[in-house]
Amino acid sequence: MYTEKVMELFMNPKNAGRMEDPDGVGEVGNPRCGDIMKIYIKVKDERIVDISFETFGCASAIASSSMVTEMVKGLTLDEALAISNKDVVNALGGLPPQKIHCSLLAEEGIQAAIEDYRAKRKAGVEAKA
Amino acid sequence: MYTEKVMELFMNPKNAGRMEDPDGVGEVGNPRCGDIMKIYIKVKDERIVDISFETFGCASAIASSSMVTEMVKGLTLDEALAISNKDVVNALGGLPPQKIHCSLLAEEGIQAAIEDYRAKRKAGVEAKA
Amino acid sequence: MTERYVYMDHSATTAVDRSVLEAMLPYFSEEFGNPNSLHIWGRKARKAVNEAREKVAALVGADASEIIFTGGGSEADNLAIKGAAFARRDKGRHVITTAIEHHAVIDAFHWLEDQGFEVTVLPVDERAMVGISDLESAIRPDTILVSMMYANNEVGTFQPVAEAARICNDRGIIFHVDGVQAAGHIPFNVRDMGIDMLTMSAHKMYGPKGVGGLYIRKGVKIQPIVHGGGQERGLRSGTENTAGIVGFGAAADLASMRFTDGSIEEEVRLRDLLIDSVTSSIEDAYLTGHRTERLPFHASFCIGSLEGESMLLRLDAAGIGASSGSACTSGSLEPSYVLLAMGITHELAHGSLRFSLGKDTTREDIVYVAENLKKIVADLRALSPLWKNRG
Amino acid sequence: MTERYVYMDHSATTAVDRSVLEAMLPYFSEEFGNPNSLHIWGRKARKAVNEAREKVAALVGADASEIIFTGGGSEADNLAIKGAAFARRDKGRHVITTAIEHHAVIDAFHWLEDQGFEVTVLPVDERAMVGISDLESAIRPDTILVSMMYANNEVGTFQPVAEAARICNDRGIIFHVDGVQAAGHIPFNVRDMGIDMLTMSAHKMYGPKGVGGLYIRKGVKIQPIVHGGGQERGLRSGTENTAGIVGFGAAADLASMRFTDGSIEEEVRLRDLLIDSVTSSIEDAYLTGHRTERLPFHASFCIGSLEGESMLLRLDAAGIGASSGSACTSGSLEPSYVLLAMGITHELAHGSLRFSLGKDTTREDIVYVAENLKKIVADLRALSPLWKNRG
Ligand SMILES: Cc1ncc(COP(=O)(O)O)c(C=O)c1O
Ligand SMILES: Cc1ncc(COP(=O)(O)O)c(C=O)c1O
Repeated sequence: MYTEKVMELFMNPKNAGRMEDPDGVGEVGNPRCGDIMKIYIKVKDERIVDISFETFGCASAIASSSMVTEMVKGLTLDEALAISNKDVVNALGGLPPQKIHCSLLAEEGIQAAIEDYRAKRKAGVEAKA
Repeated sequence: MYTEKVMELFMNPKNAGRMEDPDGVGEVGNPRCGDIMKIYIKVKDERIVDISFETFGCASAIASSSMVTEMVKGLTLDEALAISNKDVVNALGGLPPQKIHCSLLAEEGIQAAIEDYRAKRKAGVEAKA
Repeated sequence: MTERYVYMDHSATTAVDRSVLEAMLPYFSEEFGNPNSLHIWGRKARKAVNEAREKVAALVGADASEIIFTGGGSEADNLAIKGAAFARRDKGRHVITTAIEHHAVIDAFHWLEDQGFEVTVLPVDERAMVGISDLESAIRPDTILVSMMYANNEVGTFQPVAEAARICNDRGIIFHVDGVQAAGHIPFNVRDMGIDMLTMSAHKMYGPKGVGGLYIRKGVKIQPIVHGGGQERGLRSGTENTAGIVGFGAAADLASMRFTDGSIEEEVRLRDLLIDSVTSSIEDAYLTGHRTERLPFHASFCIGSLEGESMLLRLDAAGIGASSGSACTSGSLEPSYVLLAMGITHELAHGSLRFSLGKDTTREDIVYVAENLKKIVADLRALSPLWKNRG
Repeated sequence: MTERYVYMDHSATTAVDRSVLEAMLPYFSEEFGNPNSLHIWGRKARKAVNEAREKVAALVGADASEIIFTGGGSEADNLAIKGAAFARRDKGRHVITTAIEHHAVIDAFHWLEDQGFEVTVLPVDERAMVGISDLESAIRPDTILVSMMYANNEVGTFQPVAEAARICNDRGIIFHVDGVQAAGHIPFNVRDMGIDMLTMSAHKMYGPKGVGGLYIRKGVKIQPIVHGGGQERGLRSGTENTAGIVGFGAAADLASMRFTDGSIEEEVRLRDLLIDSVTSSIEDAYLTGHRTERLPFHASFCIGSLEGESMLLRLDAAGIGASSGSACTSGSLEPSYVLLAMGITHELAHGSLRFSLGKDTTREDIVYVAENLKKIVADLRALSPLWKNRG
């Protein structure tokens, strides 16, 4: 059912766990639906320098989280925003049709974290101003 | 499906075959229904001294024919007429429900042969008179 | 008791081939998982079912996604016919079949009649073949389904399935074929022929009993008759009979092999030897069904002045397994409706006999059967009041 | 990869017992006859089917003439429900079932709804038990059929079947029981309990897949869903799955033996050990279903802050086969309707896990599962944004 890559990342997820003092946090999904993805980022010079995730969900949700965090680590925020769920699916070697929504969560999780970071920064700049 | 007795008589029927110059012949059944029984008797002093049958039909029809001819051989005509299909079934150790009609044919075959004999004798007596 | 055992009733059922049984064996006690389970036991079972589906599909030129497994040929017939009729009942309520279908088809149509469908039953000629012009004239604007068997189980005759398919395809009518006797015994391709649904049964082709297959052409919609867990694309719910399905796959493989190694041609030679022996050496013995357009393994007869069951039981005593459409074997008073539909008289129809050869049938078997039959017929005719040439 | 394999998914399916397979083996390639054939091959097969019928009947206290073999449990459920409803539709069109039935039952009722029947679905309490008073108040003068499972497949709870039967018996309502999980695992007597129809499935009791049984009390009339040759008293046409049926018979024998040799009691001990280990050693882990009124081999849980599929796959990697009612295992977004019907929240229901023990499960297996589960839960909770006690 799952590709080897999905299983590998599910069994040994990269960038897993909570982050202390993140610059941005994105949380997407809904416990009612059985999927929550929380992405933590640290940003320096508009670039994601550190990232981690916490995920409540199935194997493909965990693997997608792991994959997307690896993919965007080191990218600029704009580059990271350009990563689509399709890119995640491809990097995973494919997902079963009914699991595509997990990759969508991954895409949305990154977006939410970046938005959070930008909102905070804006608020910070405004506060300083 | 069939008792041993039925199979034994079917494989080795007694009193089988046409009889030359019978005193009475009874034919019952219908080729359309797949069953014809023809009973030949020789009668002496109101007693069945010889009997044979020809049967077109299934194993139980053949076994019933064989059985009924053995049962009535040596009986008086009235005794033979008293043999019922139940007696034949019992002597065979039973018949499957859908085969009971074969034993009925056997009973009717004997009756028809005796009737034929009596009709002929009556005609003979009348002709002589 | 008997010197020899010769099974010649392969139209009734076949022995599971050793290679088929070998393929099945691991799936009972070792790889026993439920194909719907996520864990390794389940995944192995799912893989086995998928592979079997590929093989069955390949046998008839279908795609694996077009094959549904059922609990037998009868169930597949019922599913195809009731399922397609119900799925299309808004389009029309007229359905067509033939006078010589298997009971699984006929009775499914009777049931449709009870549910408000109108059924036309096509007649057959004296060799059990449906006339294409009869089909054409039976079709109405509200006809939604035609079901016609590939080859008849009692008399072996092939139907003009390809022509019938073309006619149905042209008119947008779903065309179902009961291929239980033909599949695995002669090569054909459902796609080339334009068949919309095809019924198969594993136990008629050296596979296990209790597993059937239904080919449903992509795009054809049917309703299930067994609802539930959604297995088999929702068309046949229930935990898959993994071992049985694997056996069906192996049987399909075996059948495919037999199409190319000369087996079928040899079967035809033996069949013809039996037909010729019986009709030439036994007076008043007639082949039933078509002489050439018939199943390669199938030889059926009517023997004058005799009743089928009595011949069967004598053959059985000689170690020979055969069958008959006689009334006495069915428990009814009417002999085979197939033979009557062909215009054979009741009297003669009572004397029907079917020998169906198998992949292991030998020339010696044929000789043994023909000789024994000859003797048995003579013995029984000596008892028959209908037999003319006595004494 | 893993040090050990522990299959704990016997509610999904069981391995065919070696003694069962031994009993089946002759009926594939040697005694392969069609039970409907007159000859010796057929008669031997018929005898085998009859003997198996006796054994299955004996398992539940029925008469052999009251047992029908089908192509599985789902088919038997469909046959019972649709068959009884259609046979009695002149008497009324109201039918009753419960919120936690297997899909084979639920979907058969949905189909009846499409055919113009009115369906009442009884609720269950937080331990998945139906209230007898709810049944009583749901019954109407036009109620013709009630279907209630003996024990639930997801949470193991027994239903008050005997009381429900009495209520239905008193009112002349046909009472069907889906006994697929219970039959062969706990002793009971259909006649004493007043059950009118009982569904069984061989593969849930160490028999083969693809064979089901339906007990139909003498006098209860139902319509077939598979029409045809008239096998199984006309209620399930199709060549009998001889080997499968023989296997079912052998499995029934085995089950009967296990009722008296202390096996069931040991199963209960191991089940309770697992329940106690999991609920005591893992925080926020809850037993689902009834604590005592449950299948002897069945332990089901909800694990807070986690999702079922992820636990299943980790367990699988540790060689442990289990199952879950999680949405992700069913391909839908909704978690198990059974758990939701019990009032469990969506969030918690996503974390469901089922361990179903088997006759060969050992104390070591239980310990292995409990230890691995504990570790897996901790690992996954470290990833879970819902888990509170982190760091
Ligand atoms: C309660 C219940 N009913 C019915 C079924 C269906 O049985 P089968 O898989 O044999 O079709 C199952 C198992 O899948 C079950 O657990
Ligand atoms: C032409 C035909 N259709 C359908 C069937 C039914 O198949 P099964 O016995 O697998 O139910 C048979 C054989 O019995 C058959 O010969």
